[in-house]
Amino acid sequence: MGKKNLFSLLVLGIMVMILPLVISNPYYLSILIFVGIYSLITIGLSLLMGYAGQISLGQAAFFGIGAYTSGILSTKFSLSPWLALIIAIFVTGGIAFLIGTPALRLKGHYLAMATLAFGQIIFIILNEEIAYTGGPSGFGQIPYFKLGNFVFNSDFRYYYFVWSIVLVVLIFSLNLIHSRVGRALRSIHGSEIAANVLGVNTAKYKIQVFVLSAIYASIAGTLYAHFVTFLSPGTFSFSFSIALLTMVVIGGMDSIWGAIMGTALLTILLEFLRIFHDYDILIYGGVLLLIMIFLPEGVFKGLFNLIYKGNFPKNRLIKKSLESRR
Amino acid sequence: MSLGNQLLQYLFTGITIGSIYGMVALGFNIIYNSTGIINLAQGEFVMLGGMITIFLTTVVKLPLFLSFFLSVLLVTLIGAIFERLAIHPLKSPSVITLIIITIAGSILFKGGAMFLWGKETFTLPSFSGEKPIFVLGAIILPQTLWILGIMGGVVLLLIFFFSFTRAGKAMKACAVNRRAANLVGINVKLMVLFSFALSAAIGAVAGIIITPIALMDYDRGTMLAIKGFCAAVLGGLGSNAGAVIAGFLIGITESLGAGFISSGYKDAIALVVLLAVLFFRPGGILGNKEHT
Amino acid sequence: MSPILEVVALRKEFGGVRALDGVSFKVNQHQIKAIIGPNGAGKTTLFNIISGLYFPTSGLIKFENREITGLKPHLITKRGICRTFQNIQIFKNMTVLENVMVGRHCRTRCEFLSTLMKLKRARYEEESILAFSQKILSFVGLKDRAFESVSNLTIQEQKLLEIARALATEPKLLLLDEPAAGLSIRETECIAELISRIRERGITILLVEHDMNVVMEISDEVIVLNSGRVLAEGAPREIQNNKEVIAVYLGEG
Amino acid sequence: ILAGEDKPLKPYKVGAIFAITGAASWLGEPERNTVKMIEEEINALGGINGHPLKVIVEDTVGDETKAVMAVKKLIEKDKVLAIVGPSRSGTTLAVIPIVERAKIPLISCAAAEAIVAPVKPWVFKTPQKDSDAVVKIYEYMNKHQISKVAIITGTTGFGSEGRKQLKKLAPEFGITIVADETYGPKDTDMTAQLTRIKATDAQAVINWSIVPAQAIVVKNMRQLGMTIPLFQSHGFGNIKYAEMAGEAAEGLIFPAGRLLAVDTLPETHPQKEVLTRYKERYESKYGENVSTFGGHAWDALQLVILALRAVGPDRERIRVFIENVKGFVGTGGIFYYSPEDHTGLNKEAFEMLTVKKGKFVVLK
Amino acid sequence: MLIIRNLKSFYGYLCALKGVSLHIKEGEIVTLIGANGAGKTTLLNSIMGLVSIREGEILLFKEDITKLSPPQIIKRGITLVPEGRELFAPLTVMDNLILGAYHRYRKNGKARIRRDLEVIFERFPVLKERRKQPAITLSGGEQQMLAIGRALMSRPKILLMDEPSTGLSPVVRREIFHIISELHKQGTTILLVEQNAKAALKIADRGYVIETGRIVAQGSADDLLNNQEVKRAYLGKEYKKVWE
Ligand SMILES: Nc1ncnc2c1ncn2[C@@H]1O[C@H](COP(=O)(O)OP(=O)(O)OP(=O)(O)O)[C@@H](O)[C@H]1O
Ligand SMILES: Nc1ncnc2c1ncn2[C@@H]1O[C@H](COP(=O)(O)OP(=O)(O)OP(=O)(O)O)[C@@H](O)[C@H]1O
Ligand SMILES: [Mg+2]
Ligand SMILES: [Mg+2]
Repeated sequence: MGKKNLFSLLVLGIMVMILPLVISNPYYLSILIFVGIYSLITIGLSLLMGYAGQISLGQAAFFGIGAYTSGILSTKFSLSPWLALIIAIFVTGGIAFLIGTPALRLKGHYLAMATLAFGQIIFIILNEEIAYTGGPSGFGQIPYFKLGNFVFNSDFRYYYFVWSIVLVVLIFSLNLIHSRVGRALRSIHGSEIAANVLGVNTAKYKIQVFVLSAIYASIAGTLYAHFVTFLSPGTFSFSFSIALLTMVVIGGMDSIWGAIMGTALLTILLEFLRIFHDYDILIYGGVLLLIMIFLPEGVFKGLFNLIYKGNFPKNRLIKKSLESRR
Repeated sequence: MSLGNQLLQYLFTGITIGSIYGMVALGFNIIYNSTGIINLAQGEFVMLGGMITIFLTTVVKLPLFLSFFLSVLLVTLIGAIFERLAIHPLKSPSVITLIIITIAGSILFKGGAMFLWGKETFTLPSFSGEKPIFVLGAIILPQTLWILGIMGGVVLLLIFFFSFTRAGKAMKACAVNRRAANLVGINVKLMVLFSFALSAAIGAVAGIIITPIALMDYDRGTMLAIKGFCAAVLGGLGSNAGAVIAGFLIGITESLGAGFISSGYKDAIALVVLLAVLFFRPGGILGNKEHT
Repeated sequence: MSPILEVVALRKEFGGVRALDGVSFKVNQHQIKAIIGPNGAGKTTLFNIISGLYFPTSGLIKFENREITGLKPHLITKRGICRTFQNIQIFKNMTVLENVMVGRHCRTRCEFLSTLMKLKRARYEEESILAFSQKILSFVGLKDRAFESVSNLTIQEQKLLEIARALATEPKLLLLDEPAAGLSIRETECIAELISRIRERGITILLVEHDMNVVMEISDEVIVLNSGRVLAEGAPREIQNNKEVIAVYLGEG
Repeated sequence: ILAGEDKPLKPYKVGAIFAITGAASWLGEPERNTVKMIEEEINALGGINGHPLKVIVEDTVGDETKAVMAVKKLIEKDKVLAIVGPSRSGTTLAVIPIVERAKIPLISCAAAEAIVAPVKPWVFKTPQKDSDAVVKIYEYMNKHQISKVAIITGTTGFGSEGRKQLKKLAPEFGITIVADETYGPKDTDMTAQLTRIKATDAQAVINWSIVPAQAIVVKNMRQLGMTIPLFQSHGFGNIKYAEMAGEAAEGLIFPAGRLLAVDTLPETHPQKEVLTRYKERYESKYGENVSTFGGHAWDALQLVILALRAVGPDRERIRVFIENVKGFVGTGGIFYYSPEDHTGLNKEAFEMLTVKKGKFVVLK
Repeated sequence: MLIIRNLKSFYGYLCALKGVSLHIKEGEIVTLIGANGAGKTTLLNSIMGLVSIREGEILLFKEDITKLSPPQIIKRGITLVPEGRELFAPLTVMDNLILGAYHRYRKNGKARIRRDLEVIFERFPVLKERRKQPAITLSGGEQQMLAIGRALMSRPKILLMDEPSTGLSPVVRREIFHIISELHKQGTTILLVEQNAKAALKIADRGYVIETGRIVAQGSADDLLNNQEVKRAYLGKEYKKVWE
């Protein structure tokens, strides 16, 4: 991790710490909680898409598997949410491994289709297995997380809980991308054949990062389940997968920071658009369109480019070295 | 009802549903063939086709025949305008950027339709009556025959266009390598415009002919798009014959699944079949393997 | 000297096209062996099979007396064979240095968990990767471009980068597919000189090249392929004067 | 002149969350229209005890997460006194923990029994119970010697709750379910399921769903030449569905509130006046047919207004007031709430209706 | 025929051409010599309208074509054999060639194009053999032949060739130079970029030397061949002249 990332982490950490003191309204806090939960998924998705170059249209399903597994275990089998969290991670990871092994041999749109199909199948199972999932009407009364006598039942407490997990996951992920494994992932994106010939077991890494992103989504799912305390399949539909994808792309695919920014932007935008009532859908679509037309590399890079007038810091460096060469 | 009759009925039902999927898939293919992207607003073109025709027949009170053509024309225009405003201005867009743009487009179309026509579900009268035709104890609707006929025509035209005409090949060339297409004198931007218009037109036709069977509302596009995408991919992206075959395959699997296994899991059964096919033929039924 | 690589009766068919039709040869340790032949003779296909990208229709390949036929590419690299590509395949989404660092992948071990948590081991390893890669970059002469994005490289530099990246895997046998294609005479000289220097480090080289100046200057032995068969094999001088080779490949000067 | 005199009193804020857009918008739209209409009328008449009524409407898009956010906003930002809605059972169940914790009265417009069973102090609902609708149908079947039925239900919250009740209550009425089929809310053809039903010896079909796709079942059944009677749920309560099904809808039977057949109701019926008034105002204001769903919102908001008028802006007292409402005449029926019953209606709220010449009429 | 004045081209912020002026007369072969990254490809791409031009103008028969799009430029008779081949990878060899003549159909009709196709197949018999194979499955050299063939299919008045002999075997390379001089005889004007500067200068009438985006020398081919500077920088040390 470079200095820049450390600095950004520090800024984010401090912001996370003091935000609730500035805006203590639980409504706003819960928006930020959702930003945190979704960020977990989009960080994973950005590793998968931006770094390893593999698309997934089924991420909502892993989110759902995580949520339902821990929800069901803690409600119907009275397991501690902590234990449920761990089991959910293993269940989701296992399923991701099973589906990823054949699916990741596919490329491009075919992979997109396979993950979409998987997502739909999970969605249908959530709807049909009424005995466990409550079917389309869902089930509630999921317990809160507890540490001794300390119950995470207020927005204030849950906010810090969620965001500390986000920060940990973020640090992990930053470590990962600046490592041997991270480079291997990016090399797959660059040229799968070349990566293979240079000794990268591409099949293995594709599956591993797929599983990792699924696990992130699973953690997010568990956090969701024990926050909202009610689950029904609608939350985990195809359109949510698409929304996640949009967040990642809007933020800027090839940056984890972008993923968080995109998530925050879209989640907050959607809440903010409430004031426009029915028009929100038009405005949302319009904003999305404009961002993509004018900042096709995502807001993260796009804003930098605007500020530095087309000289993204990295490019400036290059320019300097070019000029010295000439 | 004997098992044989039932089986036949499931088959007919499958063909009816499948032809709808196939029709949507054709629209996907056209834009894919010229840009290499999946236009996620394709479902909305279908929806617009249906809704505009409903509007023209019930509010403006035009005859069905006239409404049909007028609405195809309008949707074609919408497709072209969408391309001009949202796709055209981009300098060197990446595939994923384009896909998100089509998502944004689909949200806008959906929102627009909601404002224009509200949230209710509408229908159209069947083109030639609703009296079912009995074949060996199973029924088939006259509207299904319309769908099959029109789809057959469209597929033949498309196959002819893409395999045998120069413009068709040029369109494919644009998706393969924009730069090279430019270099041999193909006006890529025009081709892309044309492909959006064409696929909007085909989407609209699909929307109009399925409305009497499937009903139509502003929110119908997404589901149709997913099913159409399934068919397009299963058939092998870019292959029109493949799209139709895959559409039927999915439709028939769904209806057999509903008939013999479980109606709740019918979609899942079809999707499992789809996955199985993809895992064994990574390029779809009629697609050639993506070369590296 | 014992052969480091042995290819026995290798055949490869694509549908109806027979790209390789019973090719056998040996490569000795520390040799530079050149493979020449008309376009479409099967040279690249041969490389693709040795490096594990294609599966041969029949025949076998032995490396250091162990069979490697049909092994996955990354395992073959681990054994000590690496290659460059005729159509340059660099990672466009990375800097020059990072490209080379990927090459260290097969000689390092830290996996997901240790890198995720940035254990001490991972940090050590990362430093060693960095040091080694920089060494390689200065060896090929790209040191001062280490932090640039690869899209700013000229074709020559891209070719050097590919070689550097392959060297980072510490190969015993290096396969070079047309390293001088698209280079000017001057640059070709540089590459030729680089190849000799690589050999001096004790690395065996199998070279496909159409530039006869290079081939004749630096190679110890030449094999000529023609429509998937070995047409001739021998010292450069002999090949130069071989009637058949002149007819199908060199042409009358 | 006193300065404060024409300054209006502080408005009473009431929240409303409906699925105004999204897949369930045919529920949320009339509900929203209805509460907006009531707000206007009440304020035109001088408000509640001089306080203007402010209804803050939020859209859930039929989605649980959005519903949770909307409720939080209403409670924490807008500080409303009570909430009417949500439209769907799922979203209602999702927001219950929040209103229970925040101690805000919630009067849901969704049908599922799970909302009020077990009773939660702060949660009420206005639609009739699913089980009462099932009872109504089964009683009718008993009367007409139908004992073998096929059920076909939609895979939404409403459909699957209905399916649960249909299966649960069948033995009580000596009814066997010989086929149990489902369909998705966006399905385009149900002949496969119906073919399977046709192959059984079912004497009637019950189609339980709330989405427009239920009209396709009606059509497909007639196309397949099935002549056994078709029963629908109270989710059929929108004349549009009958229009979509066209001729095929003739003669089908379903339980519903009296709103849909108000014209055929005798003058003496206690609900007649309320129903006529609501129907006329709604239809003249919005130019579209009333549906029972808008009626649920009417009942919910009127209850809150009644409470506000009686006890003023105090959440706990509003709750207690509603819990003790007796004989409130609404569009859905005459409500009798109690601490044990937060639905307030029983099966008498239903009439059996049928479709005759494209119109809903009370079945005699 | 083609006049370029003070051309400046950019890749984003990077100025790749810093004011290039040159001209080509009808029926000439002009060659462009320069080190890697000097801007040769950029110049050819700028002529074709593939690179954004910031300043300067390109005149073809006195018509300003600076702002035209590639298809419009091709219609005016300029074609490029691009660096890196730029084939339509999954399309067949046949389709690639037919698309090469894309803009001529309306003018020339199918029969003419059929005939041209035969001419190409005669020149490169491998392509005929492989005509139903997807371009991506060709060997490197075969692909290069296809790229040249595709360009020839458009029957250009001015042919821009960017390193046409890359990756070709010595025999075929000689064939390419043969084709170039043949085209020349038929009246085609050619702008040739070749790494093998000596070979290029041998068939060219005139040459330009380009260095980091600027023209630094120009003259007749013979002059340049004998210019000490050029010799030292681009023609390399004297290889034993066995292979040339
Ligand atoms: N995937 C494939 N499918 C079909 N044919 C192929 C495939 N790959 C290669 N070929 C054919 O095999 C033959 C050998 O190709 P190869 O690339 O090995 O030639 P090469 O000797 O490297 O030629 P060059 O010097 O031009 O690079 C060619 O004729 C080519 O058309
Ligand atoms: N797409 C691009 N983006 C950014 N810079 C580029 C791009 N293409 C070329 N350049 C830069 O422009 C300059 C000129 O490149 P150009 O390709 O025109 O050189 P060339 O003379 O054709 O070299 P070569 O002999 O390698 O083909 C180089 O410094 C190169 O790095
Ligand atoms: Mg080769
Ligand atoms: Mg060049």
